[in-house]
Amino acid sequence: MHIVLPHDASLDGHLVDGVIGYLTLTTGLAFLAVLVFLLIAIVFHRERAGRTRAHHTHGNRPRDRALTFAVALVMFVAIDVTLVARTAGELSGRFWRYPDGDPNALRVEVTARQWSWTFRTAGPDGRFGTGDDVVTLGELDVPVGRPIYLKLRSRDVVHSLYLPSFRTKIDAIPGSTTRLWFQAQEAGRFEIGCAQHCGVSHYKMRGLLIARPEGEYHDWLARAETDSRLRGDAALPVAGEADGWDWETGR
Amino acid sequence: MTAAASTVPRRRELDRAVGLLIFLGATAMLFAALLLAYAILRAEAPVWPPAGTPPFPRGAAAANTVVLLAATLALRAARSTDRRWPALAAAALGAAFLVLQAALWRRLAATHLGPSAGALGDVFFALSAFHALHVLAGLVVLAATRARPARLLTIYWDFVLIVWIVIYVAVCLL
Amino acid sequence: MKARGVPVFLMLPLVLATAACRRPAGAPPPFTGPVTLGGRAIAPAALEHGREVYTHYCRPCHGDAGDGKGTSAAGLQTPPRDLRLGVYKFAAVPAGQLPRDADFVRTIRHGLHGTAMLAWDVPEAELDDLIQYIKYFAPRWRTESAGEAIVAAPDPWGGREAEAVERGKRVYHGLAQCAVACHPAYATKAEIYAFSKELTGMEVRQFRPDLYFAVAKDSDYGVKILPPDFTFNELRGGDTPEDIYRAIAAGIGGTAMPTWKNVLPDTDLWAMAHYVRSLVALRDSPEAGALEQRLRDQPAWSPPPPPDAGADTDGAGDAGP
Amino acid sequence: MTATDQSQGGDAGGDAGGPGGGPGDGLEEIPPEPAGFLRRHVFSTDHKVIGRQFLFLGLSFLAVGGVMAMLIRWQLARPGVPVPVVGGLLFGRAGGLISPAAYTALFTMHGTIMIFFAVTPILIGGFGNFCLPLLIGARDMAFPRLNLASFWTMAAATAVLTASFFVPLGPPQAGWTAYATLSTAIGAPGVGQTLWVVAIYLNGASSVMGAVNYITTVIRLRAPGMTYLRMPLTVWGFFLTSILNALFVPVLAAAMVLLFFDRVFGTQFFVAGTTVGAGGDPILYQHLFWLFGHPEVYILIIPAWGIVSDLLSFFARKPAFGYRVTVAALVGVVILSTVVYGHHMFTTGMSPLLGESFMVLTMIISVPTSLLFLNWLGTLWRGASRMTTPMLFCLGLVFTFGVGGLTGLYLADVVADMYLHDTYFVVGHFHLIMAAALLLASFAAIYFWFPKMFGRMMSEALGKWHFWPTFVSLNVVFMGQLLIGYAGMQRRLYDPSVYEFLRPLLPLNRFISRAAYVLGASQLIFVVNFFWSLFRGQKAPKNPWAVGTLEWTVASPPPHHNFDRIPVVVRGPHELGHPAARALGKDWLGQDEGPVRPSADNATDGSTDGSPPDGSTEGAA
Repeated sequence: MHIVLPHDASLDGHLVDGVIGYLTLTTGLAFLAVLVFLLIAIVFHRERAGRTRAHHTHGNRPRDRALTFAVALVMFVAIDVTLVARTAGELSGRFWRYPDGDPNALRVEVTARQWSWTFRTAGPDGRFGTGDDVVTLGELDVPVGRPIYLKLRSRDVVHSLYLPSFRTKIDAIPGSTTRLWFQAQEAGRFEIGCAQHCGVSHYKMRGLLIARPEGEYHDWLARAETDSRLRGDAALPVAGEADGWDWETGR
Repeated sequence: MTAAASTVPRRRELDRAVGLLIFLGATAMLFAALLLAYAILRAEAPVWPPAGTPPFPRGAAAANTVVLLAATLALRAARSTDRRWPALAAAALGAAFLVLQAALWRRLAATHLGPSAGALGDVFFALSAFHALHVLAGLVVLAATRARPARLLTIYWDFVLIVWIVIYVAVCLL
Repeated sequence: MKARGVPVFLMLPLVLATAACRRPAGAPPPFTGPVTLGGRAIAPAALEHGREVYTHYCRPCHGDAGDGKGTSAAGLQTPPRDLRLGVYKFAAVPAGQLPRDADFVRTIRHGLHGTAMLAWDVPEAELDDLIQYIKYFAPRWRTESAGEAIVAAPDPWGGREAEAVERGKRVYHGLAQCAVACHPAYATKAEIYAFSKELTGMEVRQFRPDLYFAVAKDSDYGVKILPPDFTFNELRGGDTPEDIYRAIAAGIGGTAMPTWKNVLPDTDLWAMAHYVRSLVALRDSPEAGALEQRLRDQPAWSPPPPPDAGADTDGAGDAGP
Repeated sequence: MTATDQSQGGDAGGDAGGPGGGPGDGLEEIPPEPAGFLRRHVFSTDHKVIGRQFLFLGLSFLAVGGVMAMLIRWQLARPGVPVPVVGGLLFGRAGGLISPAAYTALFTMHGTIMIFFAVTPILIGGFGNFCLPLLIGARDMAFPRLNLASFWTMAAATAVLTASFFVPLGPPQAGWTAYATLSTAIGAPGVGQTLWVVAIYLNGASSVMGAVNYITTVIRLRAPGMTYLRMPLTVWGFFLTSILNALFVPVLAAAMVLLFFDRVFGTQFFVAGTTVGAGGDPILYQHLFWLFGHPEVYILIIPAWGIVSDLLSFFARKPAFGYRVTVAALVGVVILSTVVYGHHMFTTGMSPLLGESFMVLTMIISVPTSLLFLNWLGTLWRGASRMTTPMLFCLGLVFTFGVGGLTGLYLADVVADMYLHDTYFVVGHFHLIMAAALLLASFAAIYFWFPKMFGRMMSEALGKWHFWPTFVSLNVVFMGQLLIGYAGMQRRLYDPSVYEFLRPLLPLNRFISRAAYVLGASQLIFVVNFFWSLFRGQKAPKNPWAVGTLEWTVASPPPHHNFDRIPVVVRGPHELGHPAARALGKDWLGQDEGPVRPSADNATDGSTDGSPPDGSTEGAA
């Protein structure tokens, strides 16, 4: 059997893996302690010849209470508090620090619908809504080593863009815009899934993320831009209707 | 025996008062959640009422409020008298409230304020229709007691009135 | 306290009554009697079942009314088919005729590549009802029947694929003239001139300026349709040699792609299929870039002097002046 | 109100109150037993009959939901292969295989049925009804007719839900959470989803009626001397759960009302996207749903905690360790449970401040739960545990709840949740807590109270044969789901092999499915045991488990009016292994057992619960 995390191709995925590993270790140890305690209690403190009577205590003495609270508190500090501290740092430093002002970031408008993804990048001129926008269906092409900044909307129901190899996901919600950023650290083809139940063919809503080295990405972009222009993709309505996707302010 | 006979109904009355309070608490949570939904929708809307919404007929809704208030007062009066007519008046006023609400919905639907026409119409229709069901329930109980209202019914009726006033103020006035 | 249960029970019939009486706008009315579709009488129960299956799998894009304007359709890069037209792109019948049920099955089960028409797992047992319901949207099916199937002749090039590709390249550019106004060319101008002269005796003296790109063409669907660039786009109808043969032989319904069966001999159709397949294999590979580069960097070509110069120069295309 | 009508004819029962005085004194008439089959067994207002009705209803739906789980597992093990044996019957139109549409409906109905129509009726409806009056020394619920209405409202809800299987377009398919806009006309045009909304509303109405009744009963009808801190923890469980029910089920009802209006009247509260003119908000639905939905987790688990806390004490022959801390922990969980729901929505793009607040609050809830857990361990420590069937199930719960609770931390953490959210890890986690723990608690409760409910003992041997395969396969299934989720598999996939990175998981999925079949098959042992014991079981004595709570002071099954005399309670519920009882030749003291001389052993313990027999006469009024 093959139970491993999917291949990590991202800049920050190891942080997620780190948290998961840390949790597995700490909760595993805590549970092991509980298990040992439980087994001793079950095996040795059971009714049998020579042990017919339990120790009578209500566990209400200050000593009992202090012990219970102390153990609970130690567990809380050892696991929860350290975890929150670690997580809060990673969130504000990495995952929730969106590359709003980063000119180097590749911006992508994602439209989710039953049951496919549409990705629109600004094309060579870097501006959306112009004739060179590149629109792809079910395939997100990104350069390696640059922040990828997605904004998502949905046409119909709630979807969730899931990037297992990048350890992240974000819902696409009709009527509002959500966002996500990540960075590919290696070239390759990675799967995009839908994680939120979105109807009968939810499982079919698979996409492909193709990460290419910067040069190859450039060639691809030029080719795709031609294709999109010949096809007239710029005229396609996007999910946000008339108001456009606000890339200037936060959301 | 006489002492017992007088305390048992009193205890039952208390049981029921406790039960009613819990029930009203639950119902209050329901209306609070509905109003919360309204508050969130309103907070998210760029302008309120949404652009293109015709003005809300506050006067007609206010008139309905007065009718419901009158029904409540009549019911209170019925508690302090042996006569039947205040309770019957309360029932008639409550029924009138429902009829007037129905008329209001018709009028709103005709002026693009009905359900599915826009957010304001949606909110008013959902809240008032669900509230009307509670008025209807009060009327049914009043009918079931043959117009001899118990004290608890007046508490319920007060509650229904308060809910309506909150809805009226929150949706129609603010 | 029982009174508190009363509103609930009062609401119930009301609720059920109102719930049941909403029907999606534009959907066909309930079926009461059998309907003849494509010369076959379809029972109303089958059509009602087809409606259910359709609603589960097809409705988001094709819509309740079958008009291709479902909730999710807007902005799709290949717009969903308007099923009311009764025009279908991919079928093994001459383009423009009505498809056979097997064609519907193929499209539903395998999808149309590169579009939002995925390969749906509609159970085999439910497919027929679904297909009949889809036909119901188009009035054509009530008077016409499906066209004659185009049966693929056996591939004459078995074991000689390289030869087939070479022949296909010539047919594509020289005989079928695919790149004249629609598809991109994948050969130099000199090559095309030579192929054309060799196979038809005609001299191609002028090329469109964007010879190496496809040209969007009008279609019966109200949108312009861009013929695929085989080294870049996915082929909607599938990219096995058989799929490509079918698309060439039958044509693409409602578009500028004509039926080639009986226009060219099967050997040539198969050769083109192999050639296109070889181009598809280049997709996302360095060779595609190399080919593009070679075409971009080809020496400037001008047509050879008028025919009086010499009649038998069938040598390589780059034997320019 | 109507209980009075019944009680008017009763005799005053001159000596019913006993010596303690208080509200029960001389005033609780014994209501006459109704005559006629319908009045006695179908439309009875007797809490014991209603409890049994809820139990049977819940167990039937547990079976239905279980079969659905087996079908889901079949599809995951053998995608697209016709279901053997029952396939033709259930999925005839699709040629005996589970179509994507059927699969979607299956997991939707599995979740709906298990949560709203199996676990809720079994634990809260069944044991809540049966136990509450008996455990606090009351003759019936405060509002017997409301109780009747509660059951039949639930029955109506099940009828509406069942009806949804037979309407055009089939049963609802929006998942048990019915997220808008998938549950609005955009994603679910069929009547089935509307019926689902109605069924959930009715189910909620039933729960609120029950909650009103339970809370009033606990507040008003406790026997003389039954102070709040002498109530069995089971009663605390039902009491606190009822408070949560009364407060938060209405929030779900509000969501259902709005969803109903969206579906039927064309309003757009939750509708947005392309079709929207004004602004609806699908996230609003999620807020309302989880504002209810997270307390709902505790609504379901708190009675189980209460029952297990009591049962561990009973079978360890030892007072519940830290009774007051346990009660405080339960109350703490109840309070905290109302402010943590946002952790279900970390991936909806909520603001960072909100996200981190919900994360911290969620983490804080682990303090009371670990106190509760530690108290269980404290109860077992230095006990003299009797490994009866109910005890085995309780210990099983302690284990699975430990795993389930700890895996909750992964999902409470925003960073880990970004990867794990909506994967099978979530499924494994909540199945360990909601399915495994609740199932084990329900079985413990059934084995424990079966003698009192039906007057016959269940077979201990069969019970143990039931426990071991259940416990082992349960853990294999749900921990397997954790692993599958860790490897990245999303929830609710009809055919995971669509994704390349999930294809290597097929063998593990097959293995889990096999364990699930074992789990399903081992429930047949329970069915056999249940029905065999119902008719052929050994007659149960009054107090087969030798414990001191009030239900064991009356006959098995109890008479219609429960108590001939309303008992007077003099001590807490867990006086087991009591030194003072030694003189009486046993190791336990009943809650109403007359004055026992406080012994020196007891005093050294510093115990405050073994208060003097006539110390408290706190009235319920």
